[in-house]
Amino acid sequence: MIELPSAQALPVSPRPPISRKPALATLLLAALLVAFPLVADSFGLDYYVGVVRRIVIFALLVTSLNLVLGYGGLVALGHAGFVGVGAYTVVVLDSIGITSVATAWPAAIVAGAMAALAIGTISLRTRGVYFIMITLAFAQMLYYVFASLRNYGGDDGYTLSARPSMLGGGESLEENGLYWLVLTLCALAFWLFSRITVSRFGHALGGTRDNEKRMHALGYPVYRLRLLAFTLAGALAGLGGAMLAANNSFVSPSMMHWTQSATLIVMLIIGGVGRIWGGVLGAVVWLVLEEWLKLQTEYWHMPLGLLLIVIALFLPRGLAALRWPNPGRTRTKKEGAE
Amino acid sequence: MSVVFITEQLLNGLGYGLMLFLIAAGLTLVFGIMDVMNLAHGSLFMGGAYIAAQVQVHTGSFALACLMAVILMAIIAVLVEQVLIRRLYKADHLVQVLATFGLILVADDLVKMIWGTSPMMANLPESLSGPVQLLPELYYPSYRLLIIGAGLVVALGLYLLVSHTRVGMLVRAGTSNRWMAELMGVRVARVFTNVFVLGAMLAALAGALMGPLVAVQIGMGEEILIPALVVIVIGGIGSVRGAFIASLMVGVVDIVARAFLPLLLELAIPGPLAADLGATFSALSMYVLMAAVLLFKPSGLFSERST
Amino acid sequence: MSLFTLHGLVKRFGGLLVTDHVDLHVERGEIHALIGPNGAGKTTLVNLISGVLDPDEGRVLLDGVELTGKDAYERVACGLSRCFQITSIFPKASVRDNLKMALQAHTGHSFQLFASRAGNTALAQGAEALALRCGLEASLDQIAGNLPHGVQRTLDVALALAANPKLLLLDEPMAGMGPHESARMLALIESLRGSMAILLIEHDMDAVFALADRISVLVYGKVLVSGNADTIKNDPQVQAVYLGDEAGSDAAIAALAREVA
Amino acid sequence: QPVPIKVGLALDTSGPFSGPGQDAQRGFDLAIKQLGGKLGGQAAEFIRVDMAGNPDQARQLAERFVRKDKVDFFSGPIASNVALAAGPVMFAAKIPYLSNNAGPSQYAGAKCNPYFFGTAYQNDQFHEAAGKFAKDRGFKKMVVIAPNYPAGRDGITGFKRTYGGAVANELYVKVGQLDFSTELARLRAEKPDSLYFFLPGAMGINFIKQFNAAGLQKDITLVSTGFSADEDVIGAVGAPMEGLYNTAHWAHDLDNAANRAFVAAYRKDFGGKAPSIYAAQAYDVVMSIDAAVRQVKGKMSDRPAIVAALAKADFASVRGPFKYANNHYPIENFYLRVVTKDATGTMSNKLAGTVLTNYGDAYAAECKLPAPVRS
Amino acid sequence: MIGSEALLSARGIEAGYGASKVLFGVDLEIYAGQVVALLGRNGMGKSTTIKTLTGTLAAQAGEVRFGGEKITGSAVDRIARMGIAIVPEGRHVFPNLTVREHLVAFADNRNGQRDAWDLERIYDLFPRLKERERNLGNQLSGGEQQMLAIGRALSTNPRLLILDEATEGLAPVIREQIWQCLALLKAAGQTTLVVDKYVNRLLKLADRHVILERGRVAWQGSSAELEADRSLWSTYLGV
Ligand SMILES: Nc1ncnc2c1ncn2[C@@H]1O[C@H](COP(=O)(O)OP(=O)(O)OP(=O)(O)O)[C@@H](O)[C@H]1O
Ligand SMILES: Nc1ncnc2c1ncn2[C@@H]1O[C@H](COP(=O)(O)OP(=O)(O)OP(=O)(O)O)[C@@H](O)[C@H]1O
Ligand SMILES: [Mg+2]
Ligand SMILES: [Mg+2]
Repeated sequence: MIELPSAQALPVSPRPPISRKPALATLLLAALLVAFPLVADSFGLDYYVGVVRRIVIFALLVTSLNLVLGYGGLVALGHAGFVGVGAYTVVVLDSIGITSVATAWPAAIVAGAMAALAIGTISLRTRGVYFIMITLAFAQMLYYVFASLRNYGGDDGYTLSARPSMLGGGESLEENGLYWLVLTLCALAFWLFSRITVSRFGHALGGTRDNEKRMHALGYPVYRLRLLAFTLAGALAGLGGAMLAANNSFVSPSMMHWTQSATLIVMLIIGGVGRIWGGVLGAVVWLVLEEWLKLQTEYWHMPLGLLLIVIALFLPRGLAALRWPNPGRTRTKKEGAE
Repeated sequence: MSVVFITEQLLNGLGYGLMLFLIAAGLTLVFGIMDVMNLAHGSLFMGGAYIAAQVQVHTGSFALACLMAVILMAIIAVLVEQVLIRRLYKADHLVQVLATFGLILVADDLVKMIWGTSPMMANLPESLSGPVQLLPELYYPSYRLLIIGAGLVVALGLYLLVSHTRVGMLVRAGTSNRWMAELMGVRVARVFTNVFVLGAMLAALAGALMGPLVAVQIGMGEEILIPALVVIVIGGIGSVRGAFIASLMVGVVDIVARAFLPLLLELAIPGPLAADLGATFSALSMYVLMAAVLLFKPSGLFSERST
Repeated sequence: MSLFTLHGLVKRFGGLLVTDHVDLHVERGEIHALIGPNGAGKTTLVNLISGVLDPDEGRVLLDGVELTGKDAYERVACGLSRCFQITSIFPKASVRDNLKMALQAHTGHSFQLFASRAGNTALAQGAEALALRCGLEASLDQIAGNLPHGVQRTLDVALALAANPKLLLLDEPMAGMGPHESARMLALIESLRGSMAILLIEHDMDAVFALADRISVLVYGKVLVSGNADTIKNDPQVQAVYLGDEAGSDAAIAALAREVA
Repeated sequence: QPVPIKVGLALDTSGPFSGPGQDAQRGFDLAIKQLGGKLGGQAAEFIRVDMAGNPDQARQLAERFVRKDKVDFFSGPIASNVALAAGPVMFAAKIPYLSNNAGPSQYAGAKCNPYFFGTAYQNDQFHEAAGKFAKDRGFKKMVVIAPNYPAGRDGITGFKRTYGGAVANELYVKVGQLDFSTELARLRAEKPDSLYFFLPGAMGINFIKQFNAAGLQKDITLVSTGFSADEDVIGAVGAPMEGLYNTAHWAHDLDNAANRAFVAAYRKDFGGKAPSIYAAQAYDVVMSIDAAVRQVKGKMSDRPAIVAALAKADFASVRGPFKYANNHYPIENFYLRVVTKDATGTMSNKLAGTVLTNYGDAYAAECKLPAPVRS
Repeated sequence: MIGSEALLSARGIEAGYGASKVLFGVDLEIYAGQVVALLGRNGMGKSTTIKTLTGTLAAQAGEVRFGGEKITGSAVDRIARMGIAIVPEGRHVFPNLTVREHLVAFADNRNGQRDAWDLERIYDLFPRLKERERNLGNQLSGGEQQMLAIGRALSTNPRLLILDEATEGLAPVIREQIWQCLALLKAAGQTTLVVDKYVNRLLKLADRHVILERGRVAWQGSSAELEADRSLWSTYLGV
């Protein structure tokens, strides 16, 4: 089984994982984000509304991955698959004239969950690298299947016929409306996620990551716990996918290619695997850097690559570890295989 | 469908399988046995291809090209191991993924700086550029026979090395419990360096040999990385025998999906659609195979590693 | 009728017959020791009972409930609990959180998603009570992995006790303990007598003879004999395959030493 | 002094199309250099960003160009799916998008848009030219092979449209295929007179190499689009390319003033290397913008006027005779090229005749836009 | 046959884990051919001492010499190749090596003996291992793993053999075998440092006994002296 950098799931002392100070910071952050579009327009930064919206969506995606990978210890390399399923749910509905997010997004959540449930049921029989690869396999299958669906554009992709509307028929959401909707839902999802990590379920899940054998012996239904985590993550990924579709009003199979799944994982590791804020941090840092470096040089891969290497060597627990180092957790090594 | 056609197709399956094995061989050492999740293995492959191509353009000698590719990549591998990889042995897989993913990005830009983005010329050696006649009706590209031969040789050599010499044991020991291995007197650090370099050399060789058959260009490494991983996983991580058999399976399944399935479908449905379905399925086949195998054998065909 | 019974249990690893038609029964409140040479199949038997391994043949019955074919976690719910020959705890967490984790499994389900666990006082108190019962109160807030070996073994047992099972499986609880720690473990097990039945595997004969109401000897996957301490002590077969006789071996050593020198 | 005219260039300097992308970039650079960095005599600014051939990112970049940089013209993407992703953003903002390569059918027919200019070509045209050639040559038994994605299937449709007769067999392969042994075996079994292959990028290179290694070139004449036989591909494959027929709307030895100047300058700037189709197309895009700006006297506010000016297309295209149809896709000639050793012994394309003259595309009829008024 | 100069000598060793110090100046001498027993209650620092001798744990102070050569600070594997082999607490068999591989992978003759330990002799000592030849390390019973750990150490024919609770988890008969084997080895001149809880057996085997108490050597002496003075047992050994 692949071991992960130490995580939050079993707090060393009874203190709740989110202590008061960060909570304040969180509120501040939220306020800033809400106010941003209003400020942006007057400063001619309106372009960045779209950028931030995209970052927020990715924060959700990486966070959903964090649930399985960070707290469940399940390295899934097929997460982009569920994102794609969510996005294509929107496409299918769009093609029959349903543009209301009130219908499309819940549908995407359900679709993502269903896909995750089905794939998880099979994949969770395997462990470690085998799990990585079987999840990859299913994601790739989804990729090729969607790429061959001619009436949804195949790998040319599909441009949504209309901007999403709040309710069926109602006038369509303009930039900021979509921004606030996305922001609200992501914040909600993130809040639920942070609750999960400290819930009975969250603790049990952390247990299955830290010592599966013992969890069986203690009487935990390990397989079902993992399946639930996997399904929840799939649901959130589905929602994220739907949001991306709305954000780009364009969907193509390329968004479910395995490299996308890998990128999500990379974001999470940068941010901090198994830490509440890991997903958010990772998404922000990665996307901002990418956006910025591209403008600086044609050779923007190199600095990015070097950065990853540096992080791997000197910050293997991710950026979150800087702010929230949790005491007593010695890093797990692959040694003493007993 | 004539007998010749079928034999040729099966031969093709074999050839493709061994092609994959050639690429997977180095990975079996580094990932399968040393347990280092080295995504940058594809970059080593690419490096080998580029160097070989470069040397061949200048000297015109294919043999020399292969030799240089292997030697130069070995040197590069030593550096990479000393600077980066050796710091990752103890780290968990995720950190290895992060670092080697970074390595890919760096490698791609380096190649772009040196050789530019347009693909590189890597010609077949004159002597092997044509086909040879195997059966009265059956011509087969002689170069592919070389690939098949190389695949078989590498497979055999690797098998002997891993299962019939101490090296294999020492590496496995060092991997599963480095401290204990050192307590037994094993120079783990040195062994690992050597094995990593050997893996890199195999990757470079694969690159040099594949160059004349495929486009030598940036990203060629990432493309073959996944099939290589699939082969290793189906075979059972750490098992050379497994990887070998798996690569043949993948090859044959792929051929069946591409060559025979469309022909069968054509009997039922219109040509274009049949071809179309065939292509889609051939894209899926490898993954379907892997999923199926793991469904019934959750740790591959011949897993020799206890994870 | 007995609390716990095995009927013709069989397990093969490839060609190797590790558990060979084992019939065994444990009475309520009884401490039943299972001894036997290394590789006789004791741990395997524990794994078969606890559901880690599936038997090729035979049945497992606890308090009239058929356990055969049930998943490991379902068996715990039926009142079966075990500890491990190689200590298996949550090394990165504090003892308190270890115990909480164990207790949570038996107080309500674990699919409660959004309510924080921190507020759950019942769990906190339960953990401290359990610690007190096992003499772990001193190290409640230490990281389990850094504790001395003996304490970790105790924690392993404590985790198993959290289920307060009808039958407790102990696989070499004294392993790696010195006289001092062994004595404490012995006392702990003694304190459990009556409150639950125990199937005890141990190579420390002093402990076995001190604790066991009944002893079964397992050899090459077969139950050789069952009986109380004295029957076992004096059984020539058992002496031959398992106990050996110390005096004899001393003579042997002396002899060997002479011929080498 | 007036604000400079802004042109957004979403380039493929990395990713799957980095090869063509680089050539296109050179074409842009050369034209910009020749115009002294100005457009129609006005100060101009060219904003280059790598879009790595990824549709999702293309979308993001399009947004950036429109909302942040407020560009006046857009160009750059190589691949159709990227063009399809970026297009709508431009159309919504009424910013002219001059495609330097992709010519998707989606924008050619009923869904045509005044702000889209398929300056390079309409995808089908290349294949239709090849089909015409195959017909003229009288290849009886024809096999076609293409990747299993929309552009691939459209390509085959286009080929068949002009080839007329039925093709003996259609082979579809998975995108990014590494090994073609199976298809080659089928070809050997089929024994066609000629094979038309449309395999962009690496696939094409893999295919030609393996096709020759299998020794099929003796019995089967290869026909292809200009892309699979362009200078960079020749550079990568070398000798095995000799004698490969391919059709394109341009050739580096095409004899017209603009082209002679372009090719000479290109060779000079880029180490004697012959320009590729991608370079030529990019060059034309900049030149056509230059012409349009000159006509409207740099008045960027009047978008319809600019569109009209662009539609006139009175600039000297390196392709020779060039004008737009009502759907803003070109009406141009298609030439036959054959790969041969030139005087210096290096492999290169050689002009071998004209296949189609003043040829439009099959979708223009469905487009409701008025035909451009030409001065 | 005790050599004049100690094969291994440790002077004033101090060591610990991070902040917590465990050894406060341990002195230890082992002469060639001797069997030395290291005694003490749980957690007194026996294993820690051994970890320091084998180079696993860096000594914070003091020096260790082996065969006259200073080995404090040299790498674990180098010290091992000089001829120190250990049966560590908790066996540490390799889960992914077969029994046979355990016994051939590290095989060596580091003390240059005539009748060195080879596969056959080890199989003779533990027939059980021969039966399980093809099992992987993690497919062995606890006791079998223990036997394997001992066999593995013997396969290097060390100049100094260190056993940390080597009879752990073994059935009484097998335990007896081990004692016999150790006696045999001693007779054959094998230098040995042994930690074990069965003090009675050690009395018969060891030449010298060293008792650790809170990371210091509290007492050392011969078996006779130890047997005589029961107070030592109650104060230091908790029996
Ligand atoms: N996965 C496996 N594959 C093959 N053989 C196995 C496997 N697991 C255990 N065995 C064998 O089964 C036998 C019984 O093992 P088990 O662990 O039950 O013995 P045990 O009675 O617990 O011995 P000990 O007292 O030493 O722990 C051993 O000989 C062991 O080699
Ligand atoms: N890895 C470690 N990290 C921190 N403390 C440790 C570690 N290992 C041992 N200790 C502590 O060091 C002290 C000495 O441990 P050591 O294992 O040397 O004792 P010992 O004499 O071998 O006891 P035992 O008979 O249990 O093996 C103990 O208090 C133990 O808790
Ligand atoms: Mg056991
Ligand atoms: Mg110890």
